[in-house]
Amino acid sequence: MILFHSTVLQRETITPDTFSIRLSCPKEFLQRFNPGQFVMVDVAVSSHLDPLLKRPFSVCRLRDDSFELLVKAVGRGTGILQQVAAGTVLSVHGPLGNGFPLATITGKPKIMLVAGGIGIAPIFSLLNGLLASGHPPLELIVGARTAAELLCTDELRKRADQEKGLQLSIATDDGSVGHHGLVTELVSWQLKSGGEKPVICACGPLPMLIALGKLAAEASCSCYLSLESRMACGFGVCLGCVTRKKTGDDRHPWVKICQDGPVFDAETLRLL
Amino acid sequence: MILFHSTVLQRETITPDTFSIRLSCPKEFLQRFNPGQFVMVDVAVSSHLDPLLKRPFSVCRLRDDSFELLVKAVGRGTGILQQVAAGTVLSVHGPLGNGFPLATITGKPKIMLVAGGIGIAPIFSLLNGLLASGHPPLELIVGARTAAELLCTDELRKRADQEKGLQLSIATDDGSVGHHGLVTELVSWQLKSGGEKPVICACGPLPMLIALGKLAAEASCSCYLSLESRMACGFGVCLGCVTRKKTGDDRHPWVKICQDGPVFDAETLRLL
Amino acid sequence: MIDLSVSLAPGLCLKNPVMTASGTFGYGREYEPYLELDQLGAVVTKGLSLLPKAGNPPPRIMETPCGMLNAIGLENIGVEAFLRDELPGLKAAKATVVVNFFGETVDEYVELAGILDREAGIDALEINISCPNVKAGGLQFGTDPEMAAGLVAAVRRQTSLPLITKLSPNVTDIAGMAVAVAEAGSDCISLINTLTGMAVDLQSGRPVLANVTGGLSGPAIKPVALRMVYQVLQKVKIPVIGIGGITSARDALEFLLVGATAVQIGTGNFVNPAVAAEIAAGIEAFLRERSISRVSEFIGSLQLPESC
Amino acid sequence: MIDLSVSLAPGLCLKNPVMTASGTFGYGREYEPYLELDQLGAVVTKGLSLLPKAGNPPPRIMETPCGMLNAIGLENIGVEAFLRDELPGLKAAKATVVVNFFGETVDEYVELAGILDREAGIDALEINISCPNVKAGGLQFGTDPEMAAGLVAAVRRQTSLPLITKLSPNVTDIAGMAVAVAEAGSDCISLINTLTGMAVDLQSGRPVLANVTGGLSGPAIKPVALRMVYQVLQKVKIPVIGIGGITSARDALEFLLVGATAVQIGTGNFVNPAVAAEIAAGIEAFLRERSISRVSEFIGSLQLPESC
Ligand SMILES: Cc1cc2nc3c(=O)[nH]c(=O)nc-3n(C[C@H](O)[C@H](O)[C@H](O)COP(=O)(O)OP(=O)(O)OC[C@H]3O[C@@H](n4cnc5c(N)ncnc54)[C@H](O)[C@@H]3O)c2cc1C
Ligand SMILES: Cc1cc2nc3c(=O)[nH]c(=O)nc-3n(C[C@H](O)[C@H](O)[C@H](O)COP(=O)(O)OP(=O)(O)OC[C@H]3O[C@@H](n4cnc5c(N)ncnc54)[C@H](O)[C@@H]3O)c2cc1C
Ligand SMILES: Cc1cc2nc3c(=O)[nH]c(=O)nc-3n(C[C@H](O)[C@H](O)[C@H](O)COP(=O)(O)O)c2cc1C
Ligand SMILES: Cc1cc2nc3c(=O)[nH]c(=O)nc-3n(C[C@H](O)[C@H](O)[C@H](O)COP(=O)(O)O)c2cc1C
Ligand code: FES
Ligand code: FES
Repeated sequence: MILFHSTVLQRETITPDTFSIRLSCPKEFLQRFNPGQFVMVDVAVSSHLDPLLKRPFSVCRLRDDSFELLVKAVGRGTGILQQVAAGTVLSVHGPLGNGFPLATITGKPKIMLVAGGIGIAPIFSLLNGLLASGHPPLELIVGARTAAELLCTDELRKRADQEKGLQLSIATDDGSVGHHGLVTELVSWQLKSGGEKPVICACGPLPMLIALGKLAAEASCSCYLSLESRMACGFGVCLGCVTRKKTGDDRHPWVKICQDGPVFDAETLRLL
Repeated sequence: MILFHSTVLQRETITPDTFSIRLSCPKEFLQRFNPGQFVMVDVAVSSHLDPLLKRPFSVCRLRDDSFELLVKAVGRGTGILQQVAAGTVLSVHGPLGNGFPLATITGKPKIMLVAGGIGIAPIFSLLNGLLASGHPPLELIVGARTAAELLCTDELRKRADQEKGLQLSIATDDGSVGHHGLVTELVSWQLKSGGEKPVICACGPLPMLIALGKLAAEASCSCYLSLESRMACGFGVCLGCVTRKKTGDDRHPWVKICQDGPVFDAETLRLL
Repeated sequence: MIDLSVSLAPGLCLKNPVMTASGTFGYGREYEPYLELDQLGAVVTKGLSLLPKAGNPPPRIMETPCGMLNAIGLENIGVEAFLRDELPGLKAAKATVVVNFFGETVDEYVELAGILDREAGIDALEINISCPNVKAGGLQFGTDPEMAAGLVAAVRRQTSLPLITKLSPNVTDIAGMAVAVAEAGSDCISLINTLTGMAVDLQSGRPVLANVTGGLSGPAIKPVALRMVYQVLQKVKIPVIGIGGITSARDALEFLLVGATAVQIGTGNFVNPAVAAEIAAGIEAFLRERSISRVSEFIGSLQLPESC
Repeated sequence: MIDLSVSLAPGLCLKNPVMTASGTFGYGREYEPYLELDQLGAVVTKGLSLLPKAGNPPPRIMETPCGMLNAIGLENIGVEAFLRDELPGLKAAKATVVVNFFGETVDEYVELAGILDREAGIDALEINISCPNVKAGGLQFGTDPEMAAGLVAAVRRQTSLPLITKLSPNVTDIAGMAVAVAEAGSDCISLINTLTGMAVDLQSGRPVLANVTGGLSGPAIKPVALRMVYQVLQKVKIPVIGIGGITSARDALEFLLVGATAVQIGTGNFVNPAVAAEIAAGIEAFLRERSISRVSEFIGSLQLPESC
């Protein structure tokens, strides 16, 4: 994890409330990066002291001398980023957290990647990581509330067309594209359809992750979930981002999402 | 005084630490404006809550649908303005304060305008106001620490060349241009040189204004000074910007710079 | 139509819960270029004393992170000038008028309350107890529950106007202060006044404020204000007015959610002189979106975790 | 060379006045990727208790205007794990180590002080008195001068290590608290701990923090912290450590100007993990620019207006 000043190289609107942002970084950052890791980004440009805290974002894609975030504008910090001009310099801290356990995952006979909404960001970086190295068959299931909110689907479709071992399924809550319903329904059907037991890697809204954890447990699949939490530090020192682990005792009940995660084996957590 | 959202139309660097900024405004603003008045400008762009308070700036020049400020970057707020991109929308409140008493001034046989450093801003708007209407002979005396910090001199020289009734003198602390010394020395000589008694209108650092007030009193000239103060509201409600008046009593010792000023007859104040 | 009205005391019903905070709204009419005074729940005047007061020498204000310090020192035109020069205009504008006032002794408070009580067009009194009691050696009325209760009781006897007591946050036990003034007969409690703070100037090596310390206000103090409103509401049954760092309808709604019957907008008025009216409109829009037909249904609807 | 060293107690000399604040710097070594621990005046550890403590359930933090609320609830690994797993690394890094600690009863504090006293490599203790005293019905040690003095005196008897007492700002009379703990034998006072605050979520209609209230820190509280340091220094002669909202060398210098012998950086470490070292360097640069050869000459050089 390194601290660096990063220049906003590009910002592109994707939907009215999502955008991508490309940030310069040192080579060292790219070398250290593991899919599923995140960065803390300063949103208090121009010496404003407010908003005070950096914001956590999963890295969506690496470039030669930069990386990309996919951001949904939900509040003040993300709203400021949505307006930020190319050339602006932001302070960045990362890569942070553990990322997905690549070695473990690629050892499985099949991988199922599941993304809900903006949760596509770390899944996209994981997909690229897997495609760049050898990988078992990949099942990619993405969902959103409606067609307009689906992110990166053009690109994902292109990948799925090019890459034999990659199959893409889409779900929307309103049925405007793909399956009319939840991604978890697609996952559930896949798991019940038999065949190789996949390892599941997922990111998305908490209810989706909880449901996936249950499905995986029932099907005895391994399942890695990328979690979110408000964060003050992002590197394990504020103790602000804890969640309950399954095997904890009264004196040690927590894991830290920023440091022990954000990716967890679903089995190790007590999410509800 | 009106509240409006204003678009930054242009920002131009003048010296490393001064810049001009052109801000859009409604017609009503231009109609109401009186030279010497100021605006309060929000520097907390992009929904930042910090810096919290608007900043006061004299209007330097009116345009067709906009006005210009001349700003010296001295701290956080002015530093943010120095970076602001064209197209940014800022909240503006104005025109505020009294401005120079044009009718009184133009009734005098001679007008002496004195500006120190960034104090040129309201003096420039007063000059333009006077040139646009009828006016007695004008003496313009501007000063700065060094040649590089003299503001608007090219433009002022051009005006002085074009306009018969306008004479320009320059002073720099280091003698790099014009008189080697203080503007107050030039003023003092002029006052001693006899001739018509001028009315003095001045803006600049407080020590300069205090000295001018004394010179004017000695020479029995009227003298109008544009003062500064930290301001929270700019329109008379916070009571944060008071200064002592000459004739005040223990229960009513103050005038408000934002509302009773920023331009005061030097005789009415107790500045030291 | 959404019913925004709230009742702060018998005989004190506001058309909406948005008031202005004393000392940040002048005597009221200064804001007429920006909003209609009768669109506000109430206008609270600059704190008045018996005689005009000069306040502290400048510098009096300083910006701080998300806030400001002020050491105005309670400068005001005095009750006589207020009644003569300001009150008629407020009445003409149909404003609901709350007069904030203070003294340096209990007697001064009582005398002032008596004068104000006789005056038509004043809808309520807000008693500022964050003032040094000169007879008690400069100790603030507002930091000692017994002193505060004594003061409120004395004023209470003097006036039948609805009485709001404004609490200082610079105390260990805000709920204890609230209980004391409620028992002494205050109809309503408003909080918070400013937190005492200080700023220094590295350049000059001096305090920024001539008075050395000043009162901190603005968004910076909102979390403290919310907490104190919450704590006070655990202990008293009378209505509470939330004050501190409100600059948006969302901020105001947070105080209402916690249980404040109304709010006061202070420093926010300086940054945007139209903000109080905008906040009233924003509260209405929020309730409409949620299909809540009366603001009183929303007030105090905070759901606490089970363990609390 | 500029002499940045300051003395906080007999036997506690820091190489510069920049310390880290408890609970914001982990156990110290987490920051080794960003700075050299021995470049800091001292590292103050997360508050330790006798046994490991789980703290509060999440959500535990919330950003506020220019600040943050935390309700971590004093989660820590316990003294045993600290001595075994963390202290050796801090010693190896040549850090000056201040251990922050707390208990729920005087006995717990005393027992812990005894354990820490026996350990080599600990340079000082910082006693956090902003904790509920379970025996006194949950009243905070830190809000009652007598309770605080009793606690400090009991701990003082147990250890010969330099003893810093960390004060809570949630009191009416901070100077009174300072006098009480100074008389009880504290070598030094640090302040301020967090101001109690609260945040609510309009969306859910609930408090943001599972614990409902939390501690406010960050730039928002700097004016309150500066004022309290100032007030305490009017009343006590022992060294004071300034804490609250420091994110730059200028902030730190403001506390030194007022008279703090050292400062602690808290929330600022989260935003920029290298900030403590940058502040130490910035203080040095400032003094060099002013041709001040010792930081001790600058400390307390505030010039007050004549009337004070
Ligand atoms: C490890 C990690 C990776 C993330 N990756 C991405 C990403 O790739 N793209 C992306 O758009 N977002 C991502 N997020 C979420 C992102 O951090 C938050 O949306 C952002 O911090 C909100 O900041 P704000 O100032 O706009 O919102 P605020 O104004 O602070 O809050 C607005 C709303 O957002 C909610 N919120 C705020 N912070 C969080 C949070 N950390 N987690 C969940 N809800 C929150 C609040 O409840 C509130 O409703 C990630 C979060 C984590 C922890
Ligand atoms: C009526 C009026 C008209 C003005 N016109 C102009 C103008 O045309 N052009 C221009 O560049 N400036 C003008 N100023 C000054 C300008 O308002 C301040 O420089 C500005 O507010 C500083 O903001 P900041 O955030 O950059 O500084 P801060 O970070 O707040 O402070 C930085 C430094 O500036 C000083 N300072 C801050 N505010 C003021 C103030 N109001 N007056 C004097 N010193 C201050 C502080 O002491 C400090 O040393 C005017 C001020 C007033 C009251
Ligand atoms: C400049 C200024 C002057 C004030 N004067 C008074 C006053 O005269 N009487 C009073 O009770 N409170 C006074 N206050 C306190 C405010 O009414 C309010 O309680 C405080 O500012 C917190 O609210 P805010 O954060 O919205 O500003 C004053 C505040 C400011 C900023
Ligand atoms: C997340 C967090 C945890 C803290 N934990 C402790 C603690 O364990 N013991 C303690 O004495 N103070 C603790 N504090 C208070 C800080 O040490 C410090 O006094 C306070 O944050 C004010 O400083 P700041 O504004 O620089 O953050 C904590 C503060 C924060 C933000
Ligand atoms: S965000 Fe600070 S410990 Fe995880
Ligand atoms: S700046 Fe508020 S009264 Fe002048």
